Amino acid sequence: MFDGYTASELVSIFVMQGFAGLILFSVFLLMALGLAIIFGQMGVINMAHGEFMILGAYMTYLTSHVFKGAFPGIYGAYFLVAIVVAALAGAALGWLLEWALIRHLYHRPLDTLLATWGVSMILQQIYRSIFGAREVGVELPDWLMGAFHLSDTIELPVNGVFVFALTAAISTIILFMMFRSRWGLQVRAVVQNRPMAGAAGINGTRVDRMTFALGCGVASIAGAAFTMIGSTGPTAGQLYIVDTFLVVVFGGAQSLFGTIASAFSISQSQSSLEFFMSGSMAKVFTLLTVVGILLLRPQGLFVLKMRK
Amino acid sequence: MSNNDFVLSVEDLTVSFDGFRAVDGLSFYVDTNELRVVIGPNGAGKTTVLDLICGKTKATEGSIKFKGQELTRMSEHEIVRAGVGRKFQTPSIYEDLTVFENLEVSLPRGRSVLGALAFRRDAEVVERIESVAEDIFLADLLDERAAVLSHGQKQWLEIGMLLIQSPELLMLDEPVAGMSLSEREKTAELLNRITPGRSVIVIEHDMKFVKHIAHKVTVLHQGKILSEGSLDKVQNDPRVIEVYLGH
Amino acid sequence: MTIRYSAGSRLTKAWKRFLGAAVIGGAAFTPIPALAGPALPTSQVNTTGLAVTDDTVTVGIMHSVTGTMAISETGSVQAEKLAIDQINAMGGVLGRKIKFIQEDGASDWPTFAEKSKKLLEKDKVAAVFGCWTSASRKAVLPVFEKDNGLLYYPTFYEGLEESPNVYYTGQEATQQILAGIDWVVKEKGAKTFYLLGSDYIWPRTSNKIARKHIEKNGLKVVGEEYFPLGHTQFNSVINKIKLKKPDVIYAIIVGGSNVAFYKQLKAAGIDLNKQTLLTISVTEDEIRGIGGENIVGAYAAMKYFQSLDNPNNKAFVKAFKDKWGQDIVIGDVTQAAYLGAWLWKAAVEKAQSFDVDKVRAASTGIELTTAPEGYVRIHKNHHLWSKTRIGRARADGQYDVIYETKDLMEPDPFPKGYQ
Amino acid sequence: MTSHPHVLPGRLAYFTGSRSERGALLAFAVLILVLLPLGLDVFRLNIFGKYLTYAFVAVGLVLCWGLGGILSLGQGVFFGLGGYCMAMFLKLEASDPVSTAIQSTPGIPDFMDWNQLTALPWFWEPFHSLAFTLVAVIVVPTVFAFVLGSALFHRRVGGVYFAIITQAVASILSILIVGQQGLTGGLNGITDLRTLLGWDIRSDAAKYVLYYVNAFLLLAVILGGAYIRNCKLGRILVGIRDQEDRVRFTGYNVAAFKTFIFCVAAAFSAIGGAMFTLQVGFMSPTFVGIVPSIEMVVFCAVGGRLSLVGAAVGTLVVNFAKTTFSESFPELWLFAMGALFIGVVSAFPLGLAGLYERHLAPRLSRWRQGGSAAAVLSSTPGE
Repeated sequence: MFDGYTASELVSIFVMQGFAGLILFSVFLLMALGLAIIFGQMGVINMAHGEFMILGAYMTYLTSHVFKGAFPGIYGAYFLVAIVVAALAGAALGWLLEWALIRHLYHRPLDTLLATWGVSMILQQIYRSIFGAREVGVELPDWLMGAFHLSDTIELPVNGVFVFALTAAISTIILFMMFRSRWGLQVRAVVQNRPMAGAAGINGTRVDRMTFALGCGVASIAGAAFTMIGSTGPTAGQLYIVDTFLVVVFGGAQSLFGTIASAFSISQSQSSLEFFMSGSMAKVFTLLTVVGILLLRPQGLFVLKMRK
Repeated sequence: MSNNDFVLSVEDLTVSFDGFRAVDGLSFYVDTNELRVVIGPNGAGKTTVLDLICGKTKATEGSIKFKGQELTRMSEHEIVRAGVGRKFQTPSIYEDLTVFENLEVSLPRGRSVLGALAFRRDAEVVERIESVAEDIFLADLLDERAAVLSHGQKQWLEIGMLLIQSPELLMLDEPVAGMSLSEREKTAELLNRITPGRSVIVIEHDMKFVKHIAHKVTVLHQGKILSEGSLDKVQNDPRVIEVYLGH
Repeated sequence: MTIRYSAGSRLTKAWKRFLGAAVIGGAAFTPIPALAGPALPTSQVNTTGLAVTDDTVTVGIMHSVTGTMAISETGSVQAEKLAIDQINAMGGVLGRKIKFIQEDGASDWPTFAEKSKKLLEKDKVAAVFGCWTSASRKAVLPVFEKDNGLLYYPTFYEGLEESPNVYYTGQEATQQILAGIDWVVKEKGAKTFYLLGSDYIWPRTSNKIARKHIEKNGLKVVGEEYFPLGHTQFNSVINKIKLKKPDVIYAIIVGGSNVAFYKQLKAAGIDLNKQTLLTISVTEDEIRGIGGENIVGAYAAMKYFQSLDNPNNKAFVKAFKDKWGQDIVIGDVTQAAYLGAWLWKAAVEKAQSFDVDKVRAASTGIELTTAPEGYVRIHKNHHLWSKTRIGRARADGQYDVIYETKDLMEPDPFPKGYQ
Repeated sequence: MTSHPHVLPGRLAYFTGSRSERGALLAFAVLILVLLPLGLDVFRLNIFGKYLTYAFVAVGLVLCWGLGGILSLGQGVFFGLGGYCMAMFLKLEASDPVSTAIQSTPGIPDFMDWNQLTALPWFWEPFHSLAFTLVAVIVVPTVFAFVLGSALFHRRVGGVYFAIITQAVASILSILIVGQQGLTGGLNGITDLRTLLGWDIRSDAAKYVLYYVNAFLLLAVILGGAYIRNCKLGRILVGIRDQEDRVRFTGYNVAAFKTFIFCVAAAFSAIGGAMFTLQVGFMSPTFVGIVPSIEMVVFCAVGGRLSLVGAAVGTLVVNFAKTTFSESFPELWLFAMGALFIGVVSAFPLGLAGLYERHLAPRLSRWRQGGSAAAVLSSTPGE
């Protein structure tokens, strides 16, 4: 398929293709981070994860409207505000959900999975009632449009770079919080040994609620970012769910680094496969490979060998 | 000394978790009719040794021979079928089943899928279960759900679930934890009663209890044997005193 | 319980405001004998036990109101209700007001089959306006054929079907495709094409027809790819497009994927003002989700655009907005759904009966001079003769109609040489 | 203990279980064999027949999830595979050269012709035979479950990991079926099925017959499930659910038992799928996807994950509610469904059957002043 192209054309294609893989990586990672925090630290599978993402997307949509009406002068800045609004909205709803439902189900992970599925149905219908069944278009500020021209033939989309930077920033913050902050220490303590952590004066209930809220907040940030590349509709969250879960499971539940590595490997293989075969088959191949590897390494790619 | 003279010979057993050697070049031997007690401070690797023998953890190096069979290469259920029974630290019984059913599930008949489908509760089964229940002081509670048993009774039930399989090697991880004094005495009596004809390994902290039952004591420290012999001998071993007191 | 309402009895203020428009829309229809004299007796117009009384006739509306397809099907429901309102305001059909029973297919094909059975067997509706996806139509088709029902199906689709019980008010594939490709070849001098689609029957069949037509003209298809429904990552294929540099990107991507595709295309620096892109799957409805700024410059080949400049359409758009809200948009399928009720009414009145067999016999050759798209006529193969137009997407989400075929395109659901 | 109260009269008793189970089963049999056919016209009866096909999946889930603790979010895969096997046979019968004469290649299914296939794909060939089809309906999904199950269970994949992997499998399979439309009918599925060996399955008489076949099969499956639950294997499964290590260190090959019950659940689902195809007249890839698979878990959860009859009743109740509710308040339906789900899972984990056992059954038995025999077989945990 590379016949009749000059070497420089090929180089630029490979650069752009590599970047496409990186964007996909950012997308996967951003989707998975929130889930990985919740699943890894609390053992809870949040089936409403996709709906939290869409919450972020709708918040972005609303923010853009508010700015259009109230502050047209600084409209370009709305996107940054929207990310914050999304994070707060997601975290607030997550906090509420943990309080109302999740905390009653901690010892029954499969039941949490099912109950959050119920939550996702309700959220979908709420979105439909409020925003209508149709997709809403979220207008991007001008500065996120267009592409960086690295050379005559190499162009990198600005919003792709932005997603990548955002993902890098969020991941760094989370890793920092997890491994350098007091909260992270508490979370890790609770994960390791809940009674002991309790004895040491750590309020496990509060830590759980914080963790869940954080995970949901990150999901909503992802949703806000995805308004740049995807659709915003009541059921759009469902599109991400399988990919997200696989990334987390593939990475190994208790390891954020695992999630990063897994997002990287899945995205790179999917993006290169997509280059050589049709989108549908590339997807099937990627999923099959992931499931196949999980059959061989069910604990995920990057779990430390531990004494049970 | 030949391995095959012992029921269980553990030689050069090593397991490491991420470089940490929880069990380090361990060798020991257990005879028939012997009740061995393993003691040692927390983190000495006691439970890990039992895990290794029953196949729950795979050894990094070394060999575990049981009646001449190499256990390190067998899967858990094969090890059990070879005659090794293991009680866990916290009683693991089926709380939703009755005592009778707990024992029935543990009966070595109908262990395959088809066998379990075809299994029938005949007079022989009932008789066997009732006799074991008698042994473990639960004969009157056969129809109770296991969840309602006291902690000590649960421990007994788990021991009974092993006994019903007539294992040749019985491994008990802290069998009297959470038991009252009288229960401890009954348990000691039970252990002494069942040891003949088989080998028993017990992990225990309660030295009074150990005194009642132990034939020979092995002291573990940092994955290695610190001392081995009669209880008196190890209690007077300066290295043992150092480890326990120096803590 | 089923929602039953007779639209005619719900004369809202908004409705009264656009009554005038509706009359303009309806007045141009062939004069209706039933309006002049007393209604024909029910025993005469209904010999097969349909739900027809002396003053009402019941029809069904069957679309997805819930589930993933609700996004697309809402417009059709609105159009069908509007048409029924307007017809009732003009006196109904054969002197009978139309009542409708609405059923939710819930984006689930077995539910469609179940609901269509209910409408035909329990409710005995005289006609059903409904379905959207091919899959839902395929699911209900055996039911309509067995119970001899009447379905007016609004969506442009892949063809390959000609049921005696269905009237296809949207375009079949060749109508949409051939004219569009001829146009880009002529106007843009296109020589190479890159075909894209969501992975199901309509895009695949349509691209097959497109490929045959392209190759017949001695031109070249340089790539053809399909993506699972709901796919949101198009960067790899966009790179391939950059590599192949086709003259035309021919895109039949649907649903949420559409949004992702056009946004990423734009972000990748492909300017649709320079790169020709022709689609047959993006109506004004879809642009609302995509955002006009992301698709500006793209060409679409369909039979209807909201911006069509004719009196019929102006009245239709006004009535539609008055009823359903001023910021609403109207796409190709919505207009086709609107035609259904009118076509049925015309056929019933020509047949002077609600009997399905008689309506069918009367249908061939029925024409609507008042259709928003201009003029349509029912072909004997149950599809519509209609013109195909090329629109160019504007940033405000509307299309500029820049071309229309001189003649009506003949529907050809089983195109010889394209299969 | 002089007498032997624990000896059972015979293995047959495993099929019926305790007195309350027997009562529930009898009541359910009367409901689906007598009351529904008498009370409903053929149209509604056909719809209930459709619901009953989902009950096969729910009953399978009771064994696999309720009893064994294995939550599969991919049961739709097996329902779909069973249904597709049946649909392939019916489609071939509907595609005889005479009725497909207008195609470029007469004698093959219409959707293949649209996709330029000129010959029947090899794996369709054996589906000309009804005998092969009936075997395949069971065997294909079961073998698939066996391969998946033995791989996963042998590697000790359980809990949410298993749930997510089965979900991914469902997603893969539905993309494949939709993508390979020349071979599978794609998104439209395999539609327009008419006759079974020349017998018109769309006629009213056929609908009655198929309904009864379906009902009897369901009762048979429930009885089979009851046997499994009440025999030793059932208790081993409960053991695996609650104390997997204990079972393993009692000498059982846990993976084999899990695989077995997963296969049984798959086979049950497959029968349901095949009956669905026969009664509804088509099969579509939508069943293979994630949402229906999870919905079927809801049916089971609402009815009671530990009760075979409960799960079947739950399926009927939820679907009936869905149909009526979605007709009158389509917008509220998702709220109701979601709330039902959350409520059942968090407040009534044993579902309708649990409510019955806890509140209704004691009163009934007090009223009857008896019921000592029931204790013998009350191996059902938590009731």
